[in-house]
Amino acid sequence: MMRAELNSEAPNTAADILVFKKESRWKEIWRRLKKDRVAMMGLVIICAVIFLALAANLIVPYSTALKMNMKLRLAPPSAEHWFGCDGYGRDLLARCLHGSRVSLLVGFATSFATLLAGGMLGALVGYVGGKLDDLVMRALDIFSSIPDTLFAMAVVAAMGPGILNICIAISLTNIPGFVRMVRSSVLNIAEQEYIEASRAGGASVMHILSRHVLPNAVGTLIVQTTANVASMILTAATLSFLGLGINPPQPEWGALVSEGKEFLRTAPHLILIPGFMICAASFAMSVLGDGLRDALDPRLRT
Amino acid sequence: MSKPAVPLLRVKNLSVEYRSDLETVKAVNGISFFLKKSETFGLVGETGAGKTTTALTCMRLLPENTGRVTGGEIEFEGKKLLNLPESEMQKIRGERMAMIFQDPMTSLNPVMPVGEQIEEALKLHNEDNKTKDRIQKRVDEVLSMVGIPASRKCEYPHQFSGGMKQRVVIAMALVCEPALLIADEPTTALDVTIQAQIIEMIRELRERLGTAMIMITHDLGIVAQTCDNVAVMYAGKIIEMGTAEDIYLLSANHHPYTMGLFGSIPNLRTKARRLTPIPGLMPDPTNLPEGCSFSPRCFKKTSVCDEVSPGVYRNGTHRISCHLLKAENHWEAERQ
Amino acid sequence: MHRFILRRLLMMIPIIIGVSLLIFIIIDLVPGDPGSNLLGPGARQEDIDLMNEQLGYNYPLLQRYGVYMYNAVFKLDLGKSYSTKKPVFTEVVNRLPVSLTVAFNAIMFSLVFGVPLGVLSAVKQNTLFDRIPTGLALLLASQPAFLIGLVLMLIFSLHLGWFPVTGAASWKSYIMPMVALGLPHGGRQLRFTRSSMLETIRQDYVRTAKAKGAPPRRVIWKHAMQNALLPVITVAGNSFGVLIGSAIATETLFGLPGLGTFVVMGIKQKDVPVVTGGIIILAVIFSFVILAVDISYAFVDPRIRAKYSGRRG
Amino acid sequence: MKRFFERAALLSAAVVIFAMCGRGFPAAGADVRTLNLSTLAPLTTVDPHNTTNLQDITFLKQVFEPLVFQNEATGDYELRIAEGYSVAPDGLAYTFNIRKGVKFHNGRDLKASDVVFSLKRAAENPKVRNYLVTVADVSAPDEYTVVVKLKQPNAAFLNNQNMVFIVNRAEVEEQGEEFGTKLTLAGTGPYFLTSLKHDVEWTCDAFPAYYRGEAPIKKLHYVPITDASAGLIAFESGELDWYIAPIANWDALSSNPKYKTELVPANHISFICVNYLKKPLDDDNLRKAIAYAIDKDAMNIAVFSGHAVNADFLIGAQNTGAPTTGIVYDYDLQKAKEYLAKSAYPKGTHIGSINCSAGGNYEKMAVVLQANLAEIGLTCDINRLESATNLEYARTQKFDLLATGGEVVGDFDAWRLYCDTRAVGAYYVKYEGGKFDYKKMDKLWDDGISVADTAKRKEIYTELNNMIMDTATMLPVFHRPTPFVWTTDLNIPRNYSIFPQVYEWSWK
Repeated sequence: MMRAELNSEAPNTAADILVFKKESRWKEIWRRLKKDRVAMMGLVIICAVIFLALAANLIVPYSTALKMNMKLRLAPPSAEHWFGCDGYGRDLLARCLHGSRVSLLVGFATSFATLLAGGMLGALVGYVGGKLDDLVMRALDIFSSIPDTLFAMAVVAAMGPGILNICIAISLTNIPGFVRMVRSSVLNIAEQEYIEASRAGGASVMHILSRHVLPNAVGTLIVQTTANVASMILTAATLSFLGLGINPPQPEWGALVSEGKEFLRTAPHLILIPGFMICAASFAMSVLGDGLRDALDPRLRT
Repeated sequence: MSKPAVPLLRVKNLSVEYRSDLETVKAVNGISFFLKKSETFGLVGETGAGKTTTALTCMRLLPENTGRVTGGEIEFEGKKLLNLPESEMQKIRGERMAMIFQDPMTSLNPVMPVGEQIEEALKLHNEDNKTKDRIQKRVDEVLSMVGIPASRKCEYPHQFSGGMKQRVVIAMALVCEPALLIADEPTTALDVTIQAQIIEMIRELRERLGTAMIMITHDLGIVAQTCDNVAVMYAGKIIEMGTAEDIYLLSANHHPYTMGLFGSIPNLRTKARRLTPIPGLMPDPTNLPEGCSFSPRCFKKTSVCDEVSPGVYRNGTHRISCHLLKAENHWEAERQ
Repeated sequence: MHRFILRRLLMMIPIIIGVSLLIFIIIDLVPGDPGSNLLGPGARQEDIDLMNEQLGYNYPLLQRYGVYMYNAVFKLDLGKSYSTKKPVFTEVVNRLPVSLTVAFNAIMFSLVFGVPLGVLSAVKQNTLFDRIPTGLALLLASQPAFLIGLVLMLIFSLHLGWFPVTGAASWKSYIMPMVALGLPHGGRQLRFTRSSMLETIRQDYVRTAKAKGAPPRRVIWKHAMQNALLPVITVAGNSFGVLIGSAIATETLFGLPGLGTFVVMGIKQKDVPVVTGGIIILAVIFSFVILAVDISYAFVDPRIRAKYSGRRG
Repeated sequence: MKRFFERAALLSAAVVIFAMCGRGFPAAGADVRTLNLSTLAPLTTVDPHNTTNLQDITFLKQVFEPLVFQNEATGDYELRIAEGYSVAPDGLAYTFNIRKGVKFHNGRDLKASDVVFSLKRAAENPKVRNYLVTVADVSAPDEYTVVVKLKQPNAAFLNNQNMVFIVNRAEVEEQGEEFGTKLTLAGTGPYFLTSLKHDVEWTCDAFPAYYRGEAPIKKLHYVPITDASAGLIAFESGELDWYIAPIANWDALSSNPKYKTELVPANHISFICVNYLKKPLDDDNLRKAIAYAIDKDAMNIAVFSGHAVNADFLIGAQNTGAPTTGIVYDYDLQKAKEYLAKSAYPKGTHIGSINCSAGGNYEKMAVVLQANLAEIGLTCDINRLESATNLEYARTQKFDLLATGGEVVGDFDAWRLYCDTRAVGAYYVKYEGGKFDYKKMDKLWDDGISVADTAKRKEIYTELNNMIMDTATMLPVFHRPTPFVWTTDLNIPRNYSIFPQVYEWSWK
């Protein structure tokens, strides 16, 4: 906080920092983030989860996650099956590991899709404004006034199950909010003097958007996207619980939880372990998002 | 300048740091000054010289998580402020010692009518149980004193212009008739024409109410208009101090920094000058240079400047901390 | 202010038209037809055709939409449910109190524990008073509501016998849904309050208040809180609006006849009037809630009040 | 402005409080114990002619009665509103003598005109007219006689009457369009409705003027509980007196002395359909390989913890015309591999996907089936669909394999709706125009329904069953169990697999 005050006569617009300190800015952010122990914990957890998801095949082959053995049905955790076995006698550890792939894929893919679509649309309408802005925002009002879950259910019911359709449904429900957020931060940036200067210098809309507006909104975008991953993992799990998941026998965390629900009282590990996975992943992404926000906005740091 | 038995405010060897998990900023490095009743003391320097930190330390309003007093003491009306419990400090703030902040745009609560904000100070320090009517009357009084019609007291800050807001802030500070008023760059954020009005008003009110004042500014014109004594701060230290006449007297000895500040025409009668820029930047407060902290920018620098902290040259009320002048003794020691 | 409200009310018209058309199209894309759906496996084609004819489903999409909107606008008739033959409007009105109560209680509950804890953790930033509530909040916010609900049921219904599991029969039935929904939302609320509060307590006017000699309690609850309230209201209002229609898992678990489950059943059975009517009403309520949130800004913040009363408003 | 806000806040608070207090607990009589029951879904309607929904009928059976009632457990016909009946020698006319002194809940006397009205009304509703599809004409020669004329002989006619309820003409006409959506007293059953909130709760009292005598249990209270876990907790905490428990908790419940339990095999069959019109499933040997690869035991364990009864034939033995001998596919990997070797795909192949409705027993069946088929080298995907979509795809033959099932009640003829070759609507497997001898199948269906003699019918249906089994297109898996639990205070002489007869129950 003092730094900003002390250097208030130094170049301080975001553009200047970007132009002159592009590299050091990211280094600075990383340095701040490293100091945040909670955020680093989140980063470590999420990296571990991603690693496990990527290396799932090396740890346990996918066929283990599908191998049924009715004798082991609902077996509690043991030395042989660390997480126990599910209602078909399949190894829960293998299912959790391979399930992380789909869950993370859905979480990251939808966040990325939202980022791309929402970010571009938001930047465009925020910068161009006028009729286009009005039109797009009214259209988005339509989407956002329909409850998310119901909308996603209707879309999946119409398009059928499958990872792609679920990703589309989840992204669709999240884009309006994202567009709004990007739009307002772009509106803020667009008022800055250096944008005026650039515009006066005859730069094109696309040039200003891509060179000045978006790079400066990038902090907000990163923070929001990180937080989005957490909420999308949860949304996917909820949809899966409501019966809109991916097709079996492909494991997925939300599906594992909803499969385990039936056995909550007879074999609670079936719901608790994947539930914990979801919780840990979304927890990690949330604290990482919080940490990034703090690191990107030095005023909030102490 | 005769030394009173008990000064109103006495700052002794004060050092303040800002600590974050990444770095330590040495904002104030052992400054001492005192202030007697009804006196106006000017604190001049560039942004980042430690003026505001000094003021906030006097109010004990340093940011809790980061700001830390590492040495020295502050005595106000005979009380050692730095050891006072927070509840005692609350009684002093607003009642005995008030502050006007730099930016009137942000220093008023946007969701409270201005009258209520002024009233709050009165209510918080209502030891003699003034009635509601009495309090309202006082609010009206103080508002008209700063030139705002009392009828506007139900309006919100956003309905006022910048200058008017600063008047409200001043009214809020003066409503309890404090013994000391700290004005932290009260006009920096305002238009030039408004600046003059506000300064004029502050001067008038101070004279009328007999309040002592610390005027923090980087505008030497304002100092010339309002202050009895002036201290020039650089990198958390006072490098020159004396009466207004001492500082503004062209023929007297000056610290090279002060000379730089005045440029070539340090003239008491010329108003509304901004500081002429001195080449270079203030040293990084996380990493202050050895010796005189001004030496990297000094145009009269000698080899000793980089190694030893300068002592204090003394001439009557005028004190300068520079190697160019023969130091009588060390600054701090002298002021004991 | 009145003009602002009027303008916002007028803006609802295109939203309703858009929402209804969108939903009409999406539901039409769901494979199958209501007739075969209602009659189930083993029905004869002629019966299915007859059923569809009786339901008025045998016309093209746009014609059906036109008729539907005509009735909705001019007769306030949202059609009859294909499966129960009951007027959708009455059904929705009957279920609305349940959904409103559940959502309102949950949001109130989330505010009651989220806001004070959020303020506490902001004021005591980076201490245990901050870390424990924030950690707890994140933990709660990442729990699916049904899991909390089931655990609550096991504890409070089965073992303690304090609350009934089922029905919307008395206030007791609303306690566990309130907690099951309120806990995750309270977690979210806590985080928002905390960050909003962190932002606010660094503002100059908070320092001004301290400089006046105001005690910390007053500084926080009077000066900072009132300003930090805006994002808190926004989040609470938004969640309330959303919750009315999407507390599906909770409604299912606790057997509460709410709007969410109503629409979900409609989607599953391709009950076009139920889905369209239900979602239109939910969208209208949502718009009203958002309007109410915007109006409540005006009470918290005089600047916004001024903006609404201004010429543009 | 501020005042407006305050008022609005007060008003909304009042609304919420009203909403919370508006519903009181049902007033239970101090001396009469209320029987608390639940259904798995809200009541869609109380119009018995407008629903075939199992949950609705389960309840409506307590309020409305048919002419004759077929006891699920024994298969015998019991007389209800009809005091007696006679069948014309050609089987084309049924004459029912209507019981005298039967009163509707609204106090009116039941007359033959009510019966005629009810049958005609039912025949107009697409939902239930299946049961009356062979009826040509209904008439009432006098106040207590009803004659039903049929277009063709129908051995399952009486069985179908099970689902055709008699309502009071006057009341139905009074209520008009609203009949079914509000409280009605148009029934004659042992209980009459006293309150009705379709989605929340509904209550009944014993009908004092019931012609078989007033029911021992005087008050019923129903709540819909969609979630089975919640329902079980409700039962265990005493909110329900009787419940069909989730099978996963069966072991804990059946060993608990606090409850009485009974596991009754349901009159329901789960089966797997194979679409022989699609490649590579048009290969007869491949289909037989599939049939032998199905591990019914594993499915049984995965889906019903092993409590289901494996099915060899298309219909349970307790039903009329059920075969007891014939082609049976038992799990036999060796045979499966042999058939596969004989097929055009000896090394296995991808056979498309298994359709199933999402999140239920059929999905579990599909999961096990997929693993079973993988054992012999046949790969497939699973397509979990919303039930509506699933049905539509079944009806339009958009599936390769389909895991499904249905209540097949009373008579082998019930199967006809699923695979009658002439049915031009919803069925699972379409034989008409296909490579099998569908004409012969048609004839057998017709013969089966027009012959009255049970032994003869069984013969015909055994042949039909064999024909269908030989195509290996509809593969029976098991009859699901119904796990009943009830409090020890309750005396239940017999649990029926589908429709409980609360009239027979009493408090201890």
